Amino acid sequence: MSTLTVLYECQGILPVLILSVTGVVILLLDAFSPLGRKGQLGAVAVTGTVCALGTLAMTPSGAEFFSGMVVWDRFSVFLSAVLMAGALLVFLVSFDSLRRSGMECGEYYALVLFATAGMILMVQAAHFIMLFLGLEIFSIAIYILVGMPRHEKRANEAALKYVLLGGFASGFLLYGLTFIYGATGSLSMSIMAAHLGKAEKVFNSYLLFGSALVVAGFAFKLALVPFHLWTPDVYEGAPTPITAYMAVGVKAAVLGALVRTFWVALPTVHPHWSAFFWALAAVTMTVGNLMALAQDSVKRMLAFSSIAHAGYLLVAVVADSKEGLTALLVYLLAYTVMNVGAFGVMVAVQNRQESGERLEDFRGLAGRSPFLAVLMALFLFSLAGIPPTAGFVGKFMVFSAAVQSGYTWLVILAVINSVIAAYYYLRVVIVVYRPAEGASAEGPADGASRLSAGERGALVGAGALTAIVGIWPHVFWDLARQAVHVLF
Amino acid sequence: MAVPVHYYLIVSALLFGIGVLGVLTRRNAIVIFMSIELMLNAGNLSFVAFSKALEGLDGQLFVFFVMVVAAAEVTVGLAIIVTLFRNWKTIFVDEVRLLKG
Amino acid sequence: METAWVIPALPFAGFLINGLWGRRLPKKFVGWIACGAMGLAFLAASRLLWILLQETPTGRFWEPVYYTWIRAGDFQVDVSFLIDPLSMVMILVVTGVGFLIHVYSIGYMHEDPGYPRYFAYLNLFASAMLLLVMANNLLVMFVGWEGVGLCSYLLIGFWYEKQSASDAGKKAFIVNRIGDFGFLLGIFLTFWTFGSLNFREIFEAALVRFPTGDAVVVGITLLLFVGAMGKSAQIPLYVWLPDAMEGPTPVSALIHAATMVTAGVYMVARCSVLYALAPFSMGFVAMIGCTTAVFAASIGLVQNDIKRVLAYSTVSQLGYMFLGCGVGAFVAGIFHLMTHAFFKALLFLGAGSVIHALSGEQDIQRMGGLRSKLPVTFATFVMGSLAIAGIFPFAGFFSKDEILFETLMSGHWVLYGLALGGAGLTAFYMFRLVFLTFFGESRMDPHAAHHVHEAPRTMAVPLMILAALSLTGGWVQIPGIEGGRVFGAFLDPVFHEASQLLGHHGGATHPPLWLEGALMGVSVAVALAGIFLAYGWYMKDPQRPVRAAQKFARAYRWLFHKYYVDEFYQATVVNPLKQAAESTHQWVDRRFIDGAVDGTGSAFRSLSAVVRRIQTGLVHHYALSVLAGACVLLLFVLAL
Amino acid sequence: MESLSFPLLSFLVFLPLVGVLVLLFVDRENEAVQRWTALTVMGFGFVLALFVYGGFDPENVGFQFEEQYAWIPGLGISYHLGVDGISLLLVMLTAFLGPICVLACWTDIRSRLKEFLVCLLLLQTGMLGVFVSLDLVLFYVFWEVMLIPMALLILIWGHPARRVYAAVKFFLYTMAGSVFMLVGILVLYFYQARTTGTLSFDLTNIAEVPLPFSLQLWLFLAFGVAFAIKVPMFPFHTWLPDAHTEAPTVGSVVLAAVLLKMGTYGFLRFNLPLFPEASVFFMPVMIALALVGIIYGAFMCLVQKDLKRLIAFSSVSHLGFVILGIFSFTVQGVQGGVLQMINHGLSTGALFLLVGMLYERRHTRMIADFGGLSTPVPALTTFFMIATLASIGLPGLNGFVGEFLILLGTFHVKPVWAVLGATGVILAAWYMLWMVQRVFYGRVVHEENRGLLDLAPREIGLLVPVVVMMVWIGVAPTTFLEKSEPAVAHTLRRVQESVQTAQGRNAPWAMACAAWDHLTGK
Repeated sequence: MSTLTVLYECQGILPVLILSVTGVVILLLDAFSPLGRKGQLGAVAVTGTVCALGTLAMTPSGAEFFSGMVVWDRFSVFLSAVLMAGALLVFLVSFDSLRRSGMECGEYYALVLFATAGMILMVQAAHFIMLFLGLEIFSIAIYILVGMPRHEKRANEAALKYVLLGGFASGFLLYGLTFIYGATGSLSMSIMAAHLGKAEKVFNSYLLFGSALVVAGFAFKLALVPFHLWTPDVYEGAPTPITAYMAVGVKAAVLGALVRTFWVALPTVHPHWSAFFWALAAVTMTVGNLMALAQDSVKRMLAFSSIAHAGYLLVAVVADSKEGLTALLVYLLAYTVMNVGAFGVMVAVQNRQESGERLEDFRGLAGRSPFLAVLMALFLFSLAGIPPTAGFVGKFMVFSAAVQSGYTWLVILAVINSVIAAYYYLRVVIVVYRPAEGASAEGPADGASRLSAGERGALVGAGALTAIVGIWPHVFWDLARQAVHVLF
Repeated sequence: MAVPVHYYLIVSALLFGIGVLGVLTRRNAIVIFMSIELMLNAGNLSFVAFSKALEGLDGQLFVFFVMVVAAAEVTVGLAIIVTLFRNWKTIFVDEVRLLKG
Repeated sequence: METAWVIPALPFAGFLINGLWGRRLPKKFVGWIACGAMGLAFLAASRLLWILLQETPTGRFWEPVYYTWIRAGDFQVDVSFLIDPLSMVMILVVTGVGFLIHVYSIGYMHEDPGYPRYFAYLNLFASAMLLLVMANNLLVMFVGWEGVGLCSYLLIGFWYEKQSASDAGKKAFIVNRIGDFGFLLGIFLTFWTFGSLNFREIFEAALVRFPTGDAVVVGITLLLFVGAMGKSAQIPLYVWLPDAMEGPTPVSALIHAATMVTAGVYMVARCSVLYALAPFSMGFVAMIGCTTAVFAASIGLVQNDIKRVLAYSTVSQLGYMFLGCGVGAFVAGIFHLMTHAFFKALLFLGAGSVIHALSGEQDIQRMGGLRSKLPVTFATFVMGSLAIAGIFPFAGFFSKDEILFETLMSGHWVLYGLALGGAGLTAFYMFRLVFLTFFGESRMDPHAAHHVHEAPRTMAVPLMILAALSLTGGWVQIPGIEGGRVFGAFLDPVFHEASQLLGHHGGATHPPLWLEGALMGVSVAVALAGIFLAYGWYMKDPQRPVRAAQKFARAYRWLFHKYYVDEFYQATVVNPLKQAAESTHQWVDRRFIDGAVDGTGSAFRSLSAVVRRIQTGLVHHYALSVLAGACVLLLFVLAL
Repeated sequence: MESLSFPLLSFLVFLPLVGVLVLLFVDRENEAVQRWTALTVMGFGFVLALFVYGGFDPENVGFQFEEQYAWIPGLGISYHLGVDGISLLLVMLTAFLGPICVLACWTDIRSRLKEFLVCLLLLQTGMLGVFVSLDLVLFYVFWEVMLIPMALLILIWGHPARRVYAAVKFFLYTMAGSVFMLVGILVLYFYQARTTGTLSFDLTNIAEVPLPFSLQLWLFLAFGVAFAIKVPMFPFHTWLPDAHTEAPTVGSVVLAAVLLKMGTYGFLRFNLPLFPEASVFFMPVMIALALVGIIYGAFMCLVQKDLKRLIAFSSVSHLGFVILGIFSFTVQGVQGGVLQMINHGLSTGALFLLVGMLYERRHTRMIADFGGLSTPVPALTTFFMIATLASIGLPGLNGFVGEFLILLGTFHVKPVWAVLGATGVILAAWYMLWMVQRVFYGRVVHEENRGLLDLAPREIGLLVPVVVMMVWIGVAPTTFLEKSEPAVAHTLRRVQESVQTAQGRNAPWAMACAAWDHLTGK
């Protein structure tokens, strides 16, 4: 292959390339820069991600690259944009928390970049090998990130659990892929689709058996209920910015892959699955919300709330229509923004006080810094799905798609769940706005000034996006619609 | 006379079963890792079997990637187990249960 | 005629001025404004009367319409007045007696700190009463109806420091509200049957559409009568009037004797056509009137508070008015209403000056021998008593006698007998009051006795005027002689349709003269007997009532405690309602509904506590759950 | 319906938001500037509302001052505002009470004044938005937006005792109801999309689509639950006393005067026109609940020890009247209901303002702590007396006109309902006058009451406009009634037509027809 074609091929995976190169550069810089001045590494990471985001502006050709391995269409552009936005916010949020917890090292940024690259690959994958590779790249990167604070017992435990169970689930996924390969004769999605299209029901038992195991693998990564037990422990153990990143990035990537496998690769299979997804969504939402009710640590509560949101996302998948997938994408965007925002506020609180995970640490926050309190309230109300916020728009679109496809009862269950969710989100808001007994209600009003540049950027950015998606959702709705158009 | 495909499949299924049982029963983190490797290799075996049955190279190609991934995963896993041991002084999984509830 | 709105507007202006700036104006000025407003209203009323008299008898009615009050769909009510002989009589009574009582109040309430507030409320009452009387449709009348109810609440509870006063005010308002509840339902029924609330339209439609005794008309009349029972304190709803004596005495005179309580009688008279169409209601009104008359008179016998005796006498006299209307003699009823306004106001004001003189003492057992000390009050009080007892030249004789006569003529033998007995009782308790208060040796405690003083001029003059009216009031309606029925002639056109329906054409055919003379003799004899009996019991042998009380101890106790009606209501209505409210609050609101709400909350909480236990923290369990999930998936796939 | 070049309604709705933005830049210390900005914004809002009132032509039955811009065209959601006879009066009430509320909390709120005013202005936007939005989703957004500031008002500035419980209960109760409405909106939207092919949440389009009877039942219940909780009707009322008692003065004024009206407005705007047959089918149930609400509310008032809880329960009773009026399906009844919404806003608003003033002086709400207040504070007593008389429906004041029309309309349908409803009038007199007696009359028992200072000029200036409005509606109600009459008559005619056409259509319909024949037969 002449260099020209290589260059042409690279155009398909440009963002992945940029991110990886930035990662490598950061590692090199890290090796040479003295201990004190690690700050600019974060800046380099941010610039790298911004450039990658820039490349998305070019209109994707929708062609396949590297002989069918990777496809660069609107769908992958939208999801990559969401992933990179998430990564960007995580970088901004984690500047101060790294300095505070002494993890000031280049590897952190490099690993997050590599993980993001892996996720984008997975979303772009048009071939199951690439899908599996992307999955493993970001999983392994995140295993390390979770275990990054070596001297913390909880982080070690979290990392161990994540590694063991992650590997276990990948085993299932792989085993499932073998059977799908066996049934369809190829691992490339387009060929599979063609094969299934014309072949009559051959090896269908292998096909269904394989798809079942693949669903199990994906369900583990998405933390759907029977497979979700690892999530709270790992989220609680990991450093907060990483928890934010995991909660947001992994979901987007795996859902992208799920949609591709079932809508592009195995079109005939997924109608059978909607009944099961229906049950999975219902159980995930309910258990996620119920577990969150009983938590007294905000971090663990947000972990369970992310499980519940996985349930809402699954409702969009159940809807199994063009509107459903559009709603899925918009919801992913909204969820990314508000979730990272909420975790960002937690990080900001942690930077101010020695601990920011327990509910008690938030008591009287409004007195100490009203700016953080307002943002926290905005993110929590958005997570609860109260209008003019992104959360409401996401939920509204998902529910309307589900009702359109006739799953009214699932929507009613989802709606009741969001009332339960509203309770524990409101509980946090109450604690934030209740003056701490004893402490004077009128604490030193510091406003945004004491927040560091990074934190302020991240939180204001996330807050603005939450409001914008909430008030003018049409722009994002159109983008999502075109993105989904590609799949049908 | 080629060995029919489903013989291999049965062997790989057995391997996979042993791997899963290993993960469920053993208390030592390292042994759990080995069982995970076992499961992955069961996958490899069935891939090769299918690839031969379908005379396609995709399967075998996949095997290489799986091996690479397995290797990467083991290194990271062992690193984590080492750090865990340094703090917890144990690698028995059932003793490591600080995070719960 | 167009400026009829001036009459209610003047007192209302008085209310506004005194209400808003009363405290800042000098006391004298406040008094002048209030009395001036009433006086001017009276002059305007008499001017209106003068214009009315110019008209031919049948054409004597005007209906000035001012503006549309409420319009919703086909329901429309205008604020408009109806000036006809009936309302003219009422306006004159209200403004005339009202003016006298205002003048009297200047003296009576002089030292009271709430002086401007008192006059403001009194003026507001006058304007509300005038609105009631001049209303051209049931709804505007209802506005006046509740307006006077409000003023009676404010005035009864005027001395709001006194717990009993504010209780009495609240009781008056709520009992009135129960009556108004019936009145309101009557209004609804009227509107949905006749499509309008205007008196003339209702009567014309009723005459055309409904045969006598039609169920709907009976319904309407009975419901309206419930309102009248509440307002005019008849049998079931009279309990508030005796307690209303907590208010200042001029208030009792104006509101609870002369004007407000007669609103019910006026309403029945105004709807005479409807009542004529419903003989059953007429009978019911008569029966209620008569029983109330006798019932209240019997209680009046044993009361010791001077104002309570007069209150029960008012209830009894109102019974007579309703009896009059009930037997079809609307003219007699209204005539008795007018004369009763004169002598009952006189009696109350007289009692007021007695109380004023004894600086607050109201119990007649601690009075006596005031004849020499309060000559003017004594003279006027006796004239009032003679009038109410129905002795010949006085107004009471003519009006009560006509009612008795009409009751007999319309064939109600039993009611006539009872009414006659009632008249006797009235004479007895009135003169018991007179003898105990003014005659015999003084039982006053020495401290109050030595500075008893005669009422000042502002109080004495109204007494004298009212005494004169009590004497001459009856002469406008002398039966038997030609042209004697001046008052009857004036009112006949109003009740023309009603009397035609009832068959007898307005007293035109005179029963034989001797019968009328004989009946007059009988009623005077009964009255005189009552007086001598009272003389016998309380003057000649003061110990006799004490002995009688011991002999008929039980009967005395029942009478003295007003047949325990108040306690009965308290036990059967008020307390059970309160108890029901308390229990529903505890059970339904607290435990049942709130319980359910908080219950669901805590149910979710406990459910989450259970679900939480799955999170054991052991990797094995997590791996097991992953495997379990995968197995469920496989089962699902097999099931496909 | 001419659509003005000048978007008057959008200005009216979003003016308070401008106030919020201005407030953000005012620094926290000088509270005077904050108060005056809020007051001017609210005052200007009222002036705008007067423009709307002036320009409103009652004869034209359709929506006026309409504005329609695409919001999410993909899903058929448009930013569609408009006002008609029914919503005009409620918009005026909200705008009228805006400045009064700001004035009322002049000295009352000490801590975090800026956030308080921001919440108040957000609330104002939410409420105005609800009354003028004609797009189902826009209506739902404003409906929920109004939830957060109100919950925060109770939570942060409420009385410390049970404010958290009250705020949470209020928030979850209302959200639980409105969430079912969301499902209802979606089902309605997709049914309409399937039958007519056009995607639109617009009220006017959806109103044209005749719905099958069974679907109407479900949707009536879905919408009905949300509105019944908001009214509040009998079984769903337990959040009201807690929310009212624990809220700060201004909070309870706004809660009572406007927030409760959203439920009844919702019934009138959505349930009646969109689901006519179901509305008639549920008439007996709704009337029964209304009557129970009236009598039950009155009973509860008899035993309350806390002044604010008593007034809160009286609101339950008054709004039971409004529901009675609306579901009598007679022009008089519905007109009475619409007017009673305004009356209740004025009289209960005034009562809460006065109780707030009492609380500012005595820092207690228990009736037992008062007694004989008439001597130390006569002005407050007179105003309280006027407000009480208005609320128990004394003729000549506003309460009577509304209650009379409601009972008149209900009597036409079934006299026994009117009789039961009218008992509410007696009970109202009982518990209100008993309360007035315990608080204002009798001798001054507690020493603290002796030294109370009477109303300040600010407070009088606050109450006079409310009293003037009470007397105006009492004496000349036609000025307001004729504004809403055409719209009410139009809605009822629509209900009647669709009931007529539906009669032949499906079997389970017999009950509803019987109810309707009975109605029109009289």
